[in-house]
Amino acid sequence: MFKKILIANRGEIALRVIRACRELGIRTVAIHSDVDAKSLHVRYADEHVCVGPAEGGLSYRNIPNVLSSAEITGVDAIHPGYGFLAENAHFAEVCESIGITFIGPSSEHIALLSDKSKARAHMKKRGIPVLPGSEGEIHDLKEGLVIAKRLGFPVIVKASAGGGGRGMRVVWEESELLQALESSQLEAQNAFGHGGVYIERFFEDPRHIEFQVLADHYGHVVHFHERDCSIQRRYQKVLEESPSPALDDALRRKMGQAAVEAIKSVKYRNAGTVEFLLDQKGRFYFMEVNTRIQVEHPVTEMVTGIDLIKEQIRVAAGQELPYRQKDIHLTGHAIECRINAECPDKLTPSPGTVTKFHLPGGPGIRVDTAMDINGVVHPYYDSMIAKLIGYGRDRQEAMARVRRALDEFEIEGIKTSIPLHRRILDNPDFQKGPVSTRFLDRLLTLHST
Amino acid sequence: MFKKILIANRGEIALRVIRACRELGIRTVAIHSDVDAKSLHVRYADEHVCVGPAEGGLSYRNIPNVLSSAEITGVDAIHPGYGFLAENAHFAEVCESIGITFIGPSSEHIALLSDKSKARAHMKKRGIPVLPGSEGEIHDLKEGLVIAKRLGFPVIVKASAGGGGRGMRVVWEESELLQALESSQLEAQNAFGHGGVYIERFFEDPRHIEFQVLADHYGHVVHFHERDCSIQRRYQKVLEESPSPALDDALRRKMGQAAVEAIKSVKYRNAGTVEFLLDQKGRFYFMEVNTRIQVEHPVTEMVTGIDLIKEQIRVAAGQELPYRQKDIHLTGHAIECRINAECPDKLTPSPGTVTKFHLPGGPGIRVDTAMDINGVVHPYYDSMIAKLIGYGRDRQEAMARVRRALDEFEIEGIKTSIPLHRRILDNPDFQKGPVSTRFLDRLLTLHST
Amino acid sequence: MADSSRKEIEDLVELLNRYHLTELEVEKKGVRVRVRRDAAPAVSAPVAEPSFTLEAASPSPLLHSSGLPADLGQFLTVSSPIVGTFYRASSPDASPYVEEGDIVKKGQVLCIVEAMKLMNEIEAEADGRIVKILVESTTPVEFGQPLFLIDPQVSA
Amino acid sequence: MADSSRKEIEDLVELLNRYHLTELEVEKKGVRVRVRRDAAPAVSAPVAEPSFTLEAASPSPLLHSSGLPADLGQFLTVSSPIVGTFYRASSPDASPYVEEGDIVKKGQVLCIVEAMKLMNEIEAEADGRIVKILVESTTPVEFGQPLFLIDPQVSA
Repeated sequence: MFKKILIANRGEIALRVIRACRELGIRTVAIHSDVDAKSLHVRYADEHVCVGPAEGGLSYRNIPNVLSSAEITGVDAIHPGYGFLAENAHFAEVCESIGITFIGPSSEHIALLSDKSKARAHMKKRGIPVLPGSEGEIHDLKEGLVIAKRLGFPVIVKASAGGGGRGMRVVWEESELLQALESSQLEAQNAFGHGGVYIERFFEDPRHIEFQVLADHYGHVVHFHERDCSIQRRYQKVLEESPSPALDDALRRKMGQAAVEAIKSVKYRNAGTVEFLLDQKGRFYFMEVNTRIQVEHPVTEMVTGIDLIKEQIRVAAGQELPYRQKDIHLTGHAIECRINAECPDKLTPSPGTVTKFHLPGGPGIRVDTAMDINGVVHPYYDSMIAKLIGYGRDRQEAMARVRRALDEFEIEGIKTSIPLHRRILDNPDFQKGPVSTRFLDRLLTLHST
Repeated sequence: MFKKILIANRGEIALRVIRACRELGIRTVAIHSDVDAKSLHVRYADEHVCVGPAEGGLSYRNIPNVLSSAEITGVDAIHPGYGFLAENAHFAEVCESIGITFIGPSSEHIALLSDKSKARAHMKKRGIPVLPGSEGEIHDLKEGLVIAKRLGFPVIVKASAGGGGRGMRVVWEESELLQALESSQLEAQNAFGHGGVYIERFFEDPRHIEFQVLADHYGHVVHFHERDCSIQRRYQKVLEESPSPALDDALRRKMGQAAVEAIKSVKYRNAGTVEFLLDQKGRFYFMEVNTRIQVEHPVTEMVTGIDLIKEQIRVAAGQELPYRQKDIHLTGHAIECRINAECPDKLTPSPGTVTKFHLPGGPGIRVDTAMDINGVVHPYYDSMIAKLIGYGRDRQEAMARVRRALDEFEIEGIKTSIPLHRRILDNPDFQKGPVSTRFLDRLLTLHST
Repeated sequence: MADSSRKEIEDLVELLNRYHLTELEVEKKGVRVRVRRDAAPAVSAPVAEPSFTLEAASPSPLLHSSGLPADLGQFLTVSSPIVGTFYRASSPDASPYVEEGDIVKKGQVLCIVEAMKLMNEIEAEADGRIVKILVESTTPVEFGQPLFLIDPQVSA
Repeated sequence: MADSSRKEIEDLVELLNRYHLTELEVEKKGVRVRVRRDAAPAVSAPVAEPSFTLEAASPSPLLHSSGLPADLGQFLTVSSPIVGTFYRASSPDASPYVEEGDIVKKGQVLCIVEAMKLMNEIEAEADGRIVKILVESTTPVEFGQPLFLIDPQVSA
C-alpha cells in the first residue's frame, strides 16, 4: 500500500481523498494556490505545498509545479480528484514515466475514452447500443438529409468539438435542416474554431443514467448500479440519486451488464462511469465513459456501503477486488444536492466570504464540504461549495431527509442554490418518480415567465 | 398520524425528535428554560414555549408547565426524549388522562419496570436468566453467609436503593462479609435514607450488552439486535457500538429471543431496551428494561437502517409494525462517541461558551448535536454536547472513520472528552475486540498513576 | 410572538434604557448592550427575550411610546409565573379585575392564568397604578411573559 | 514550515511593522492586524503566510532582529517562482552564486531551483546588496516562498 499520496485538487474532493487516506493510514500532501492557503484541505493534510497563484492554470493545472511537489515530498501516488488534471492523459503519462502512481486509469485509457467519436465507434463495434446518428461529420445538406430521414425527425445537429450546449440545433422537420446545419457550423466555428457537425436522433425527454464501475489490475470488473442524473440545468448536473426511479430490476441488470462489457472491452482499470441515455421506452444508448471519480459518487457509496475513494486507492496499489458482482447490493435510496455559491434561479456565481456555515446533521445525512465559517468562495474556481447527501430506507425517506436538511443548512455571506433544491424536492413530478433531463429547465422557464 | 408533537426535552435529543417530525410532516413545539431560549432545538421547532427558569426541576421537569404548554399549543402527543420526564410514570399517566399521547410505554409499564426488584422477580418467573443473588434484602450475617456460599465468592453487596456505585462492596472471601454488610448498610443509610442491602454474584469482567426492542399495540415485538455498552467510566456509558464484538450469531439470536420474550411477557409497547450482563463464559443475565429511547440509539439505526424515533411516533399513533423479525438485518458496524463538555481524564464538567464548532463530515459520519458556534454549555444540565457516530462496512472501517472524525471535530471555548475517545480508539485491547465494563476505569487508573 | 409585538417590546426596551433602569442587557446578532444604573430602585424586568411563537396568538397591544409617562424606569413588570391562558376576568360575563389607570393594592388580584383547568390568580406585588395591560384576555402566555406594568409611585 | 522558522518570520513581521512598511496585514486566530504607512516606498512582501510543512525541511536560518539594519522597509524579497529544490551553487563542489553582503546586479543568477531534473536559474530583479539568504541549500521550496532579501539602495 502507498505510504504517502499527493492530492492534486482542492475543495471538497481534496478533503474527501484526505479522509479516505486517513482511514487507510496513508499520509497526505495537499497542494494549493496562494489564495487557498487557509482552506480546509490544506489544514487537514499532513503536508502542503503552494503551487502557484489563484488561477487554476497556473496552480492546480500547473503540471511542472504539481509534479515537483510530488517529488520534493516523496509521495508514491497522486490522486487527481475530478476536474483540473483528472482527465489529462499527458499528466497521467508523465506520472507513469517518473514512477509515481496516477490513481486512475492508464493514460491510454484516458486518451481513448476522452475522444467521444472514437469511444462511440469502439462501443458500437462491441455491440453496445450507441445513440443512432451519422458516422462522423456531415459535409452537405444532401448527406445530412439522407441520414436525418433514416433516423427520423426530430434530429439534432451537434458540433464535433462541442460542449455545454453550444453549436446544437434541434431539427423538427426536413425544411429546417439546411438552416440548422449552417447556423450550427457557424456557431461551432466561432466558439471552438472547428465547424464540423454531425447528426444524431433527438430524444425529447431522455434520462441521464450512469453506472459506476470499478476494475482491478487482474481483469475483475464490477458495477455499483446506477445513478440517475436527469436533474440538470443547462447540461449541468444539479441533483443525483441512486437507485433511479426509472429503472426496474431487469433493466438495471441489462444496463449494468452493458456497462461492465464496455469497461472490459477496453481492459480499463480503476474507477470509471459509463453514461447512458435512456429513452421513454426504456431503450438505452451508450454516451461516454468518464475516466475519473465523479462529483456524485457519494450516492453510490450510500446505497452500496462501499467507499469508492478507498477502493480507487486500493486498486491503484495493485490490490485485487475483494468482492464480485453478486456481493454488491443496493440498499435504500440516496439523493445528492450540489450546493453552489450562486444567486438562486440564475447562473451567476456568488463569490464572497462565508459568515455563517451551520451544517445539517442527524440520521441519514452526510455533508461533503471543504467550506467553513470565514471560508472564501473564490471567483477562480468551481462554485460548488458543498454536497448534501440524504439516505433513507426508500426514496420517500431520502427525499424527506434531504428536504429537512436543506432547511437546517444555514449559510450566510453568499447566495446559494439551496432554494433551487427546495423547489425541486417540493415539485410533485419529481416526487412522483422519473423525470427527464429537461425537467429542471422547464421548471425554471415556468418560473421566470 | 399526529398533527403536532411537543418535545419535552432539550439538547440533541430534542433536535433529534424535531428532525423525525419534520420528516414525517408533523409540526413541533419546543419547550425551553429561560437560559435555553436561543438553543437550536428552539430555533428548529415550529413553535416554542418557555416553561421556567434554568433549573430542570422548575422547567423541563415542571409537569404543570409542560402540560399547560401542550394544552395551549394544542398538540396531540408528547415525546419525552430521555432523562427529565421520560421515565416518570406519573407524567405518563397525566398525559393519558388528558388525552395527550405519551410517546412511550404506558404508565403501568414504566411503574413496573422502574422497580428493579419487581422487574427481576417477574423475569425470573418467566424463565429469563437473572443475576444470581438473594431473594430480597439480607438482614443478618448468617442469612448473608448462606446465600454467599451458595453463590460462591466473590459476591457483591448492593444497596436496594442504590445507584452510581454507592453502597456497593465486593466481598472476596467469607471473612470479609460481615464488615462489607455493615459498611454497605451504613453508607446506604447515609446516602439514600434506606439501609437495605442485598447480595449478588460478582462478575469481575462483565460486558454490558443491551437489545433494542420495539412493540406495537397489536402484540408484534421485534428486536434490532444488540448494542455493546461496555465502555463505561464510573458506571456512565462513554462509547457504544453495534454489533458487539463479544457476540456470535448463535448467542445474538438467543439473547434477542430472550429480550423479545421479556418485552412480550409484560405486554410492553413502543421502544424499550433490555439490558443484559454477559459474563466471560458467554452466559447472559437480565438486568433491567429501560422504558425510553436511549442516548445510544443511533448505532442501532446505522446498522439496521431503521429510524427508531420515527418508529416510536408511528407506533404511538397506533400504526402496526410494517416488518417482522426476519426483516431486520444487521449491516456493517457503528460506533458512537459521547462528546461531553468536560476536562479530559477528569469528571469535572466544563461549562462555557463555544467559540468554535467545526463538525466532521464525509462518508459514514453522523453527528447528532444541538450545539453550535456561540452556543452555551450550561452547568444546569447534562454535559453531553454531541454524539459522533461512525459507520463502516466492518468494525475496522467504523473505528477508522470515528478516529479520523475525532481529529476533524474542532471545538473551542470549552474542554471536551474528545481526547478520551482518541485514547480508547488507539488502545490495542479495544481495537482487538471485546472488553469488559472495567476496561476504561483501568485505562484511566493506569494513566493517573 | 408576532413581529409587530416584538418590535414594540424593542421600543419598550429602548425607553427603559432612556429612563434609568438599574440593569438592562440586550443581545442581538452577537452584539450585547448592557446598561446599568445602580442608584435607581430595583425593577423586575423580563430576563429573556420573549420567544412565544403561537401562531394563534394575536399581537398583544403593547405600549406605544407616545402614550407613556416620562418616568418609565420606575415601573414594575408583573410577569406570568406559569404557562397557561391569560384571563382578565373571572368569567366571560364578569367585568375585568383591573383596567389601565386603576389604582391597585399589593395582593390584589390582577388576572387569572388558567393552567390544566386550574385558575391561578395573579396578584399585585406592590401598591400602584396599572400603567399598561400587555396581553389580551384569552391569550396563551409562557413562563416569564410580562403581563402588566405598574407604577408603584402612585398609590391610593 | 517548521515552528521555529515560523516564529522567526513573525519576528520579521514585527520588525517590518516597526520600520514603517506601507502596508502590512497579519491575520491569526480571528484577530486581524493591519498596519499602513503611505509615505514609504513600495516593497514586495510575502503575500501569503508561508505554509510549507515538509517535515524534512530544517528550519531556515531566517534573519534575527539583532542582525538587521534599521531601514528594513526598503528591502526587496526574491521569491521562488516555482516549486522545487533550492541550491545556492551550480554543483556540490562549486562555490555559491552569492553570499550575504554581496553586491549583485539586476539579472545576475542568485541560485538554482531544481524541478523535475531541470535547473532553473533565479535572477536578481534589481541591483542591490544581499541582506539575507532565507533558505538553506538543498531545501525544498514552494511557490512564492521568499529566498533572498535585497537592499536595492546599495549598489556597486
